[in-house]
Amino acid sequence: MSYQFLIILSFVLFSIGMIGVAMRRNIIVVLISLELMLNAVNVLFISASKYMHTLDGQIFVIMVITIAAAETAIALALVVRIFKSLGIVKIDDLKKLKW
Amino acid sequence: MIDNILLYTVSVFLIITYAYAVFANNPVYSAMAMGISFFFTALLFVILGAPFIAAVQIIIYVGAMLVMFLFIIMMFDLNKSAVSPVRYKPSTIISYLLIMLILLIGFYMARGVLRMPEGFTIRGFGSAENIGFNLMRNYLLPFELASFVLLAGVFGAITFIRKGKGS
Amino acid sequence: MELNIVRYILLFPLLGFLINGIAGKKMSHKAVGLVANTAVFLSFATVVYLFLTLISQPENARLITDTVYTWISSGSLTIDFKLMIDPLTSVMLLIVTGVGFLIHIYSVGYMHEDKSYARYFAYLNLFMFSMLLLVLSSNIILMFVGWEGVGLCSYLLIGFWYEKDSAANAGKKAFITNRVGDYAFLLGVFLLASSLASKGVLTLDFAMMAQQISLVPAHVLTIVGILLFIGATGKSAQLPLYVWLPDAMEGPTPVSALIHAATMVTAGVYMIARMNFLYVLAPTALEVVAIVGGLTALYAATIGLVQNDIKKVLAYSTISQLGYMFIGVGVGAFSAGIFHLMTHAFFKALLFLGAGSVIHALSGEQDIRKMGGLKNKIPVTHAVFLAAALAISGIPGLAGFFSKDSILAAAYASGHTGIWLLGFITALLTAFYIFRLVYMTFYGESRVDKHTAGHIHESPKIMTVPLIILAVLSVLGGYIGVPQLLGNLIGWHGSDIFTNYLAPVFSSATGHEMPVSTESILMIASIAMAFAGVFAAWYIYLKAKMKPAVSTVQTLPGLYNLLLNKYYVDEIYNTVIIKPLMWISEFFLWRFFDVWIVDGAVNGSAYVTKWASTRLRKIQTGDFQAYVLIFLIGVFSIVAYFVLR
Amino acid sequence: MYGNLNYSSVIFPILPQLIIVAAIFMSAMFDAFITSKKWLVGIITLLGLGLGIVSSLFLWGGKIAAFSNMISTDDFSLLLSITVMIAGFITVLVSLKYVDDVEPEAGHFYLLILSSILGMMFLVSATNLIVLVLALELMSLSIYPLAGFTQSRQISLEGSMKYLILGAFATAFLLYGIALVYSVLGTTNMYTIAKTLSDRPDPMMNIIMMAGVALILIGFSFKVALVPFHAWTPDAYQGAPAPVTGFMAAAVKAASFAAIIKLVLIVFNSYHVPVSEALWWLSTITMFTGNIIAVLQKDVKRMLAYSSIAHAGYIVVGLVSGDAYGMSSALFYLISYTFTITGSFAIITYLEKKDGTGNELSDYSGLSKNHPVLSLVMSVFMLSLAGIPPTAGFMAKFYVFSSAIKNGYTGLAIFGILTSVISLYYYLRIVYAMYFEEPERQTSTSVTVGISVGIIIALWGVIQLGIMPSGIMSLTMQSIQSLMH
Amino acid sequence: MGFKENILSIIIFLPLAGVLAGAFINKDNKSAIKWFTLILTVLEFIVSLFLVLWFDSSITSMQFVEKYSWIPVYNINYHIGIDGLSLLLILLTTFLTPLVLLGSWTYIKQREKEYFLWFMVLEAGMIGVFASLDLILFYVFWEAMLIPMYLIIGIWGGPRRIYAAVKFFIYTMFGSLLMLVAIIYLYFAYGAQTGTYTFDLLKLYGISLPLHVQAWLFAAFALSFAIKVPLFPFHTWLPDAHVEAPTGGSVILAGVLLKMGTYGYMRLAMPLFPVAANALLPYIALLAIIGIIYGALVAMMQPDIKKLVAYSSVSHLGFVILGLMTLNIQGVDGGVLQMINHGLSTGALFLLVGMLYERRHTREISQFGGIAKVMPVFATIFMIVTLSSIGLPGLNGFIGEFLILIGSFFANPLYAVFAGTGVILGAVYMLRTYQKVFFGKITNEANSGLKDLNIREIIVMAPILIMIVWIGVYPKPFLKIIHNASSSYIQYVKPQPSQPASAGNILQQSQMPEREK
Repeated sequence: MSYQFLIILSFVLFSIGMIGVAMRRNIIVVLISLELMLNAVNVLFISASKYMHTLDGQIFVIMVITIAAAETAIALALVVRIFKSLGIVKIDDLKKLKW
Repeated sequence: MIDNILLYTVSVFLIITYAYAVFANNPVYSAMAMGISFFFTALLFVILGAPFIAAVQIIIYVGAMLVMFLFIIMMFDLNKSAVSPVRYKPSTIISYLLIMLILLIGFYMARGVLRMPEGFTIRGFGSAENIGFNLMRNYLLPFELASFVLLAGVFGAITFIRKGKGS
Repeated sequence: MELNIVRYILLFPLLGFLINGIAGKKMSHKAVGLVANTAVFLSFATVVYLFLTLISQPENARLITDTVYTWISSGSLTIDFKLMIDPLTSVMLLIVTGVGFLIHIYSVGYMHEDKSYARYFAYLNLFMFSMLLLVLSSNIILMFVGWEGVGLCSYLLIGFWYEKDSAANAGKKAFITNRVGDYAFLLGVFLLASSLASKGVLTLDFAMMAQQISLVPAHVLTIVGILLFIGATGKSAQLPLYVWLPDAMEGPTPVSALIHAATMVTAGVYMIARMNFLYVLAPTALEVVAIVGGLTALYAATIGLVQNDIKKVLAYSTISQLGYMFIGVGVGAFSAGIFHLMTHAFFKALLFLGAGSVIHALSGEQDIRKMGGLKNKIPVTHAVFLAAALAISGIPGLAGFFSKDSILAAAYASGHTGIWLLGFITALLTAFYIFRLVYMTFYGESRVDKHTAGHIHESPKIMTVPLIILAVLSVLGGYIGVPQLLGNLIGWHGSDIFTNYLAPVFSSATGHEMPVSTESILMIASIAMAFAGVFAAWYIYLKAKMKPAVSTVQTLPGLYNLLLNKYYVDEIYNTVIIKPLMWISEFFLWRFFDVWIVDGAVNGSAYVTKWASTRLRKIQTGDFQAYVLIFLIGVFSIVAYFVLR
Repeated sequence: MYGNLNYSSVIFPILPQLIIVAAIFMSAMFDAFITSKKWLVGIITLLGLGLGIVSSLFLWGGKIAAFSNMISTDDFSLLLSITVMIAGFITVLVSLKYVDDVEPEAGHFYLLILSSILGMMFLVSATNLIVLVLALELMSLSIYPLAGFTQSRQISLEGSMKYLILGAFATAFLLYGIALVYSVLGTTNMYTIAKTLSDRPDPMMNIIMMAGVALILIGFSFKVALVPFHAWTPDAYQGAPAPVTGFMAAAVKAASFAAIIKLVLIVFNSYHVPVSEALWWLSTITMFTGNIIAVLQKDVKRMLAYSSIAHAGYIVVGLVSGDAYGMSSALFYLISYTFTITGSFAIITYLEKKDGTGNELSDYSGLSKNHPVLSLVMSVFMLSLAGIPPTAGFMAKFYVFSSAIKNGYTGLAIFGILTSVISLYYYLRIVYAMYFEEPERQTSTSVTVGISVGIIIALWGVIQLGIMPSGIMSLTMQSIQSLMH
Repeated sequence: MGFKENILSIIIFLPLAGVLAGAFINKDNKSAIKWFTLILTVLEFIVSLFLVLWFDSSITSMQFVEKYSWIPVYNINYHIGIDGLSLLLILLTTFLTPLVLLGSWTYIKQREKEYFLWFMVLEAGMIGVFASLDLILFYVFWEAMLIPMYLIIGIWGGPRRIYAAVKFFIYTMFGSLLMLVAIIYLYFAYGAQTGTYTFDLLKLYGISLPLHVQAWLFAAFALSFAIKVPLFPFHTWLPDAHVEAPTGGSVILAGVLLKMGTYGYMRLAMPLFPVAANALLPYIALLAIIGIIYGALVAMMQPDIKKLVAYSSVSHLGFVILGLMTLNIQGVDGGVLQMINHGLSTGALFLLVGMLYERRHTREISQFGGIAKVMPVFATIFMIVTLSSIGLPGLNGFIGEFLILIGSFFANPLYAVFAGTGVILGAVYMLRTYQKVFFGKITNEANSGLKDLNIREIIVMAPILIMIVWIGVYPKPFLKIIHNASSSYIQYVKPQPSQPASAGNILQQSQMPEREK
């Protein structure tokens, strides 16, 4: 197995997540895509730590997971709030603020 | 050898699940796909010699987040409301193209990587003990900070969930 | 010799001006008149005193100076407020203060029912002040102060009855026309100053300049001379800047007498006489002066032939007489010029005042076609007017004869035959138009309309006395300058007192001699001319009841109208200069250039900014995907920049 | 085995942070027990912040690395901690009444403020990328809810949502960048990274490395809202409650810029050529876009959002020049901007109505009739933003542009000057709305103590920095020095 | 710290202190505010007279110098001091301000308190500009002073006041910001050259830079000042500002603010970059001459009196700049003196126009006619001021114009030839206006009832008239004060006599010795 492959892999994954964020309308799916992006980052960290023989990567992954968790918590809460008070689930329906 | 085969298969599945998660029409499916992709990621971690992280991955992501997502989706059955998942309008097209470009650059980058160190696993490198030990010593501060991040998350969630006088 | 009392000549009129100007409204007419006249009289007295002290000096030391203070001092340029009296000055002083005083007295009567009486006398005193400053000043800039000061006063006095638009316009015209002249004058001064400065001496003082003038190259002097003379044409109403003087008759008649006949308009002549040291070194410039003078003399005389407004006739006659003076100085006979200046001051002032008296008698009528037969109704006026008329038309024995003759003689002697011819013809015309005036005004049957005819009355003493005095002067004034030729007849050597008196001032000027025979022939010729003119006038306007005149008009109306409309010069100036200038200023410079270019550039940039803003803010569509797109563009470009550089 | 931690060496360096932590717990408890009158919680917060400021002053002058080089407490970190704490202080003062009006029983507002400040303080003192990221997230995750705090308003939620998702997106990029860097160098300690990079004979132009640097730069450019990563700013600023907007504009910017300064000056010093070139472009685009779009804004908060974008551009001008001088100028700019913007938003808070309206320019017309003093102060802030002497804004611009000119970026300076002429227009727009136009509405309510105290502090800062900037200038210089060795 | 040592600072900060004190006066107690400000400004004027008392016109260096460290990081100092030029301009400021306040006594109907206080702020700012010898200090005052003017135009101005105010502010700011860049550049250039970094004007005079650099820096300064002056193509803000501003505003604007531009040329732009200055000098002179003629011609056709006076300012300021460009003692003296003259006569004109406006509430020339009948005193004063502004000998205008013209003739005869026409045109437009307004019969009924000037207005005008006559009759003391300033200016700017000797040069050397003494 080669380092390059892993990097490319993580990159592909990251890009797929990116596409999701760029193109999905459903807020939930956008959030999912964000999670996927972070996960891609994790992949890179782990493989790097394997090849660099330093533990920072793995620790970093823990932190990233934590962050992801917290983020998702807030995001989902906000989604709920928006759905309840505005009935909006498509992100591009939020167009009150412009120019 | 086994490792390699395993790695490649895992990565293939990973990509597939990712793609499905992103492009599935129904949010529920996307969520499920995400969960599966997390499983594969965990597997990958194990291969890459980070068993503890793999465990954490399963516990937190699948155990917490996936459930959370599904819960939300089910609760407000958002899946109904997602009519046309992808919008084909100029901006989207352009972003497609852009992303493709970025991908190209990515491969270019990867090709450009020179003199890569050979990977090998030290025993117990990614073991719970080792990591735990380090968390308590060198990484004490990040560890504590992480707790505060979660705290902030809690505050944030409260902010939005509680009955504001607006609703 | 340094005498501090010289400044009092200026001080008294100034005080008079201030008193009447500030407190005049509160004071009674009597008081006002008293203040003004005393002021002028006091300065007249001072002048006389100084004149006596001056002539008590030996010939070559006849100079009184009085340095009051340093006025401007910038770098090496220092201009003192310094007054000086030399023979030339003293003559001018006597004329100005003397005639001025008489006219002041006359005005007391003439203006007595005018409501802004105080203002009138304030202005008059201010004029005296400025004129005296002009004459007394020992450097050209101080002279310029007086020069502009009299211009201001003439502006104020012409527009004295400012409620008449014509008056206001005339005043403005006078001031602006003079400004044009002054512009050239100043340029001349600058050129002189800088060319002296480049020789290392920066001075504008007459005496100093007279010493250093030889340093300056001749061609420069010529230009300077011409520029200064243009200034003179403005002030002394010569071609082409004479246009303001006829209109100036809008002012009260005494003003016309004082300013536009006796004193101010002669400033140009005085200036050239004062600068003689320069002009003798610039013969070309003198040439120009003489030619312009000659042309003006003839030109104005021709117009004078047909005018019907009594004051207009006199105005044109003034212009033409000034032309004579310029001929005089132009041919280098400065003293002759000044001599004519003096005599002219007497008889022209007299003519104007007389005209004033006539107008006064006819309660404001100025058109000579509505006069006639006034001889017996206002005898005194008639008498003095006649005297003046004889004097101006150069009848032997009267002032005008001597001065005019000496000018013509000098012109011929200096070889300017053409100019002599101009003057010669003008003499005829002068005699003609002035007697046309006399006959149409005083003789023949009355054409006065009835209701004015009722109360025609002789002017009061206060007006007639000055007239008489002036009459005496214009009759006898000439005898201080009897040509040597005539002096020899009675064996009176140095008969030409005037010239000898002025000789030290004009030392640089070179007189021309000519055989006695020629001179006497010329003299007889001009006498003949004068009589011819008088006779022609008598025949046409009295004997033949102007039938010939009428028939001439009918035969060549074009010429008549041309003359009547003063060769349409005003109209030409108007259409060629004034109108286009206004049009350009308003429609090109202001409404187009200023609004669209200068202002447009600034406002335009503001509009561009706003436009850019409206366009650019459109990228902020509230759409989330668009934001992501922008973000990704940024990511792509920066990563690409880093990676591919 | 875990016993031999030297506590003093643990507690001392993070004393201010610890005080804030304590404050968080205290106010959390108060919040739990007090049902109404939440402003009492605010008082606790103020106390905590005050103590924090004092303690950081007490720590001034040293340079202590702690937690196995996870953070280092030096003048740089302390100066910025004080700055953000002052910003927080003013914000809390301003929102005392506001919160009770708009969202009663919402005491955790103060908790969020505090936790975000905690995040910022760690952000400015972090010497390890892990800490950096965590602190950044702590800050952001507390700001997102604040931005959407007034849930009664749709725009508030919307702004918050956009901010959150884009923020997370940016974070992903940042993390990926860090991961790339890590994957090449194998360490996350800043100084180690700097050392390894500078030890290379050739400044290593490895493509992955470059991409990593670029992505990290992008991650932070998003936080400080440089064009084209600014898209969230107007929406979030307009949607957020007024005090929070001020806080975002002041503190978040300051902290994130501190991080950028650290990265540019220390970590990626070997890359300063490409970095400063990139920053050159970013700053020009940012100054231009921000000012141009702001010209036509009618909503004051949105206008100031764009203006804050533009100001980010001006600060970057300081970074472009890349030397200590430029960095300290950027710092000075940050400090002066903090005072100015918090002050302005204090006034905006006062004028904002409960339903979130009252931010239109028309609401400001004729203000000087009813509130002469208030409008005078507002004009002072506006002039300071426009950079007119004798205000802090002028000195800041002067400092920044002089640094640019010193390093030969005269063109950039001239461009900045020209854009600031444009900016003059819309700042004056507010001034003449207040002075030249006739009042449309009567704001009879009197200014509360909290707001007035906040305004006074801000005003003091603006005038002080405008007239006697020398002290702060030397402080910034000193702190940059302390960062460099 | 003593009165004499710190007199300049006292003069600068006295009004500000007054503002602080005045801020506590109740804004409804109008008379108290008016009297307070009036007395304070008069006091200010009296204090400034001490400057004249203690001013030593025999020494070339700056006087009343005060220097305290201000921003040591940059070596920026609170460094103030004056020479003859500054002295006269400061006096002009302190002289006009009380008159303006008295002049606006009853004209300001709303928000009196702010108005009168802002004027004192303005005064302080202007004096600061004229006194400061440190570039940054100068710049700070230079811009700080814009704000009060902006407000004065914007709050108490006419119908299009906002447009005018914004235009005034932004346009001026545009120029001065470029100047700021130049200042900073200069700072570093000097530092790189000599090793000492300083904004000290007197030190910076010594700097020698390559021509192209000088040209750019000079351009920046020149542009900024050209906008302020305003020089020909940059005058667009002036008519708007003048027309819209309240009377007091216009007076100060014309009287003092415009002088800051000319002052800038004389104190900063020219001496700092002599080489570039000499290279570009003919073009500036050209602009000045165009301005003279253009301003006069455009003024001639204006229907609005204020606008007319505004354009006439363009013309007059052209004279001033031309004088400064002659680089010989006469021209420069004239230029400086003309600054004062213009301040007096145009200031007076604006005051008078204001008085007329207060009575008729219109400035359309066509609305008037025959005023002289009902308002004789007013007409007289107006006439005197008019004459002074068209440069009639015996009044102040002449001295300045004469010196400028003769100086420019020495420098280059063509200058004088073209500029001289301005003298004619000046007479044309002023007299036309005067005639239309005052002469003729009263056609418009509204004019028949006009009241003549009341005692307050006469008191306002009297000092100005006295000055007008004084300078006209006995300008020597003023020229004496100016002399050293202008000669040292020439020394800085003039290329040392290597190039062919012109008349100017000789004047220069011929009066060198008297500068030594």
